[in-house]
Amino acid sequence: MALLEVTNLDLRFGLRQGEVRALRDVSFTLERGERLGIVGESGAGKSVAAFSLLNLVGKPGFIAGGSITFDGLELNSMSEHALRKVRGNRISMIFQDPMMTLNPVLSIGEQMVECLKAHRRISSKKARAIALDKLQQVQIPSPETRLDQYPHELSGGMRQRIIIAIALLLDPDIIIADEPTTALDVTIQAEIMALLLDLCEQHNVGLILITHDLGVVSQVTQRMLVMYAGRVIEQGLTREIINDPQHPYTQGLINALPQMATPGERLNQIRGSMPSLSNLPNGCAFHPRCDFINKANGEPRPACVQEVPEFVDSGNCRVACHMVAEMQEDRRLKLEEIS
Amino acid sequence: MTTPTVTQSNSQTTRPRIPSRWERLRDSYLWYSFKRDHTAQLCLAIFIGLVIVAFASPLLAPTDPYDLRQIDIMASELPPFWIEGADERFILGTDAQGRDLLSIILYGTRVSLLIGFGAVILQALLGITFGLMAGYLGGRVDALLMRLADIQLSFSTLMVAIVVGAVVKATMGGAFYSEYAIIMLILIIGLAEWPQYARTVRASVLAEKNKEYVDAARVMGLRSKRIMFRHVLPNTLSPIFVISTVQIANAIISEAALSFLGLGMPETHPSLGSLIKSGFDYIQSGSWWITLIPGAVLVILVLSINLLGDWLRDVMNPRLYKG
Amino acid sequence: MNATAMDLKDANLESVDTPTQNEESADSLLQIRNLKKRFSLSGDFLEQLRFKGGKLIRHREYVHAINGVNLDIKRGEALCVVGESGCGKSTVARTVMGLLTPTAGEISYAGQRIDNLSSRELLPFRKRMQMIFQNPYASLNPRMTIQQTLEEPLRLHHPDWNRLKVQEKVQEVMSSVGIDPDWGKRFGHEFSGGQRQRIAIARALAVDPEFIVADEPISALDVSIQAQVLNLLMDAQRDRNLTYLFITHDLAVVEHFGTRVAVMYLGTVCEIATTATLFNKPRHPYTQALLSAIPRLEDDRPQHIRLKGEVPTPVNLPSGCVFHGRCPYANTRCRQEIPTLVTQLDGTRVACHAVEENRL
Amino acid sequence: MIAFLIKRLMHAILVMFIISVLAFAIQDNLGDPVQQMVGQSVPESEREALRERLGLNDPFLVQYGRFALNAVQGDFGTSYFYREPALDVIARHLPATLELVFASMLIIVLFSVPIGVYSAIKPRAMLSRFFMGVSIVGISVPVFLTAIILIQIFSIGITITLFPESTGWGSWLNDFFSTEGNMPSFGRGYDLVQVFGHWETNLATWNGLQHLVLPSIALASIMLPLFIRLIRAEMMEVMQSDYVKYARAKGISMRRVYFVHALKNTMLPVITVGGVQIGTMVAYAILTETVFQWPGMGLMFLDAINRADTPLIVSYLMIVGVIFVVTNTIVDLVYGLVNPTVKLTGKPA
Repeated sequence: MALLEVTNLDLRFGLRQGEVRALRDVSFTLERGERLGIVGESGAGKSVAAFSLLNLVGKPGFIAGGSITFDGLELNSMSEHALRKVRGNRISMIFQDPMMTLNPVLSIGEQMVECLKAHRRISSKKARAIALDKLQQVQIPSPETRLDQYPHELSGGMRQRIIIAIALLLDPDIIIADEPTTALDVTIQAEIMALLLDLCEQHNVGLILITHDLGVVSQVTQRMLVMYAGRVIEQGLTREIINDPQHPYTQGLINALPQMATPGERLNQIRGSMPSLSNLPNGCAFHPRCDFINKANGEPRPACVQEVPEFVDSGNCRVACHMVAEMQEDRRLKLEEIS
Repeated sequence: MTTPTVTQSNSQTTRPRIPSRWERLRDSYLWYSFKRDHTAQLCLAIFIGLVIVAFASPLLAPTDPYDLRQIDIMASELPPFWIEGADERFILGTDAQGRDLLSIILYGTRVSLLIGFGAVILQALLGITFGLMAGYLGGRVDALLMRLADIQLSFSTLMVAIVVGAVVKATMGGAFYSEYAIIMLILIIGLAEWPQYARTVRASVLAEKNKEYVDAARVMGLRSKRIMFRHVLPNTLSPIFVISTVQIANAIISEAALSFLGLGMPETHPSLGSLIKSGFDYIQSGSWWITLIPGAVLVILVLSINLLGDWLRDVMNPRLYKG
Repeated sequence: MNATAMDLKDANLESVDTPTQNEESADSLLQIRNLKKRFSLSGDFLEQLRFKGGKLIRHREYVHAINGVNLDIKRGEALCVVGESGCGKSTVARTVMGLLTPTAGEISYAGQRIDNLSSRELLPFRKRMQMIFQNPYASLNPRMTIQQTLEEPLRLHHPDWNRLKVQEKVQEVMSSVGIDPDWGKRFGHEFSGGQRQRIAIARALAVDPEFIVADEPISALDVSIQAQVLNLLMDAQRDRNLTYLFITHDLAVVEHFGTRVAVMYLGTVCEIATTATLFNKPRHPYTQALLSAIPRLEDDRPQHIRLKGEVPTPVNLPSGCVFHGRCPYANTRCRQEIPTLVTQLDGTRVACHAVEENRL
Repeated sequence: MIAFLIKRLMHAILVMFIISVLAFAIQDNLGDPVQQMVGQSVPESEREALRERLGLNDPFLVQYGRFALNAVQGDFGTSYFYREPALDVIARHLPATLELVFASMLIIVLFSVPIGVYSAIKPRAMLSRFFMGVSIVGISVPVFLTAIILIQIFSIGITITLFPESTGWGSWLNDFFSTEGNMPSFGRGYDLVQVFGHWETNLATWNGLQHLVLPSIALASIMLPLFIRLIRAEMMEVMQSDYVKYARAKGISMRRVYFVHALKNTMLPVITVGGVQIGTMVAYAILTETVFQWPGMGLMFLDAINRADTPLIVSYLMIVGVIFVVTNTIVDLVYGLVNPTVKLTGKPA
């Protein structure tokens, strides 16, 4: 039994215009100490997926179905009070923008100590000592003075280090990191990512990394999910997916990276843009943009237009696409041609 | 979050239909939310109803309260129809001078509305001009205008209006003041409340000025006057629109307050405020209707405007009075 | 052709003050000489007052956004300026376009100084230089239709054109960026981010410019859309023979798109090289760190060069080399003396004492 | 800190300068002091001599300088009506107004924070909707009308005969909705306690407190809904912020999220707006005092206007100016203390 098991998660937003389904049939697992990447473009539902694990999606969002099992606990049906004992304690989070995450009117120390005191019966003095130790672990220069500083006195990179320190305060089982480095500069990004990776390995903490950056995912995670329009469309070992993506969308995403093309030449682009969740096409949500169906014979398959694809094993990944068999056939033919 | 975007696929085959202005309004969120919000509909109906009735008061009112010949002093302080001792000629009773309360309320509402609208137009003219100047020119003009506005606001607009009203009345004499009371009140309330507009306009000009479409217009080589009026001003309209509703309500209340203090409309040409004031003297003798019925009309008028303003603010969602 | 090129070269030689700036030759379209820009942080007089040592003094603080930048952009190339936030790359772009007035220095376009022109004198240059902005959601006026947005520059710069001709041009430019001209009556908010950026590009292309400043044009877009827009920019460059000044923080894009790269740090250029050279053989320690920090698909573990500390604020600039606080090779000279750009054998220009002294 | 105070001082001097110029201009234009002093019968030549002696023929600036110099020394002239120094008259009326304003500020603070916070946390609850409905009505009823309604209900009393008196429940309902009306609604009452000097207080006796009830409720009636709505709006915005979401993700109790993380950030803009509203309170105090014949500064000011008592008008304006400047400075100081991102030396955000 995996440490975290999400099955058929269904999340909706009750908007004035009607219900919008932000997540459909999202299922994945996470083993103890494993690092999982969730990749997708904006609007794919990857952040919502992360927040829904701890039931932190604000109104009008609500979980309409599915289950989230964490170490034998059913998080989905838990009371808010019981869930609070998991939040920040056994599963902690790192948010995207360190400039907005820390409360501007509370000192760093206060924000760290309150977290410890919420979960442990502990003296303020002891809590401060633990906080100091964690600040040292995240390699913040002069940690003692930081405790009494306010967030606005620190740079973005420093704040994200503090947020990592808070995430580690109670030695959690899982850290959910939602685009933890997107708001930071390139050189700081690399440092923060390396730090997070080191600490996760050192303490055997599981990591769910939400990101749009395939490079980051490939460097940090062992397994990954690719999301598109609220669904998982491909999942498997990171290395396998990066090297040999099966879903046409994943292929397009990887091929669109500038480093996949010869400098100066045109990039391999995907046509069109992601549909809005309130107005999804029937069948496979990707079919209007899918190059493979059009390459086949101009007209998309009836299955692609009508039915939502089921997951099938393909190569070393699991992929939700009607065309997998054809694509593999196609590829085999090409390989034969070459050889 | 879910703006419908134009999909490009198949755009060659199906010619897109261009929606007309009316269709745009019909499809707009404004219209959509108005259709669903019964409070807003009711308030708009009440407001428009009151405006029409008030401005048609010479046609609708049973008597002309300004005409002294029609007033019978013997018929003073008659109660409204549902109370014993009422006279059927006067549905809502009469005031202390024997004027028909219904007629005088209709005329009074007209006066209140006239001053409210007039004052807001004046405020808007002053406030938008100064706000645009401050926001767009920046520097010393901005510092000077905004410091002035801040000082005036910290004294509260009503305080300024009372002081100015008092001083003007004292210098010009009561008779002169009464004669030109409507114009005086428009001027006083207009001058007292322009900073609200100026601050709102300045804040949204500053917000818009930093957006990239303004930079794009500058890069294009457009002159700053054109950028100001063609690009920036249209985008500051929705907050102006929203505060205008609030300001009309405020202006009507301010007028009522000034009249109540005796710095507004004279009792011969009363507004709702002066009606309440004149009735207040008789409340201890049990004639509550002279003061409370005009009061109720005032509250209904202001409340419907305020609710409309609330609804507009929710729909247009501009960040007011900030930054 | 040759003769005029020679003349221009002579003219340039005269206007250049320091010998290190001579390398750039006559084919440069845009020249930036010793450009400086600072912003005041201190507000008005009352806010500048400080109480120090028992005396009331006037204290002014500045953000030193750019400190003496020299760049030459050659006709037909795509010069990429990369750097982290606060390094002044956007300020360079905005100063070139006249959105900001430089504190010091000169900018010349095709041999003529443009930084001191009035807006009326600048008008003919506006037609030749255009700009694309970062945020596609803010760069279109929400109250104007696409048609109106695209017509505006045409009407301004071609007052002699009739309605029909303007409309034809709008249609042409819309098709060229892949937007159906029939959508012209729509407003900006009815389009997706990628489509909006296309429209913004169309607006820049409408007046047939020869030089385009693109300030992070794809960083607000999704990966799959980034490729579309980047392709569009490259197509436009090929078809219209455009010159780009391309501002970005994304080195992967630079490697693909740029002819030459200038790396900026804290308001100064620390290295300029052709793209291939820079990516094969980064010289400046900062460039090396920056390159190693790009997350790549290939390798498993990040083997990046770790820099000490954080980027200092441009308010109180470090003495000497601005990078010395984070540089692993810094010595006393680096802390005291500001390095200048020195040309290497392969034409790369690096501002680093360590490179100069062959310590690196 | 010192620089902040110096800055505030310069600001205050600027404000007081503007007010004093205005006030002086009023004094200069309102009525003829010579006429006030000597009456109609004195010949023109003597009046002229008196004018010359009083310096009324000096240039405007010289006269203003004299006026300002006297004002700084606390001499605002002598009230025509009371025939005593204007400042003394004001000092006698000031406590009444201050007590009224403080009583209603107490009501506002005590009610606006819990109600505003509650309706922000539970925006859909029936009770919050009720509060929001009442508050928009409250904003729409002018202060003087609230005061009149309060007088009608609690001082005069209302007799309801809507339900059939013959039936038991009818008479019970009639009694229930009818009010006796024994609350005092006129002045400050009879047994005021003298604290020191001119300071007489309402707060020491039951009768005094009773007199304070209706006026302070009336004065609070327009500000209270304003603050409830402001606190609610700010709080709801803060609740949407990342740091509140993050605080929840840390697993700390909701009570702490609401009252430590959210409320502290909510109160920052409320403090700023509150500072501005103190001016409005003084203006509304004039209205309230008029209705209840409360012998405070507002009523005194109105009487002074009706009697063309220029020195009193002028000194009222100057004193109100001082009050505004002082309260605004205090508000800025409090804001700086609550908000760590504002250093009092720098520019206030």
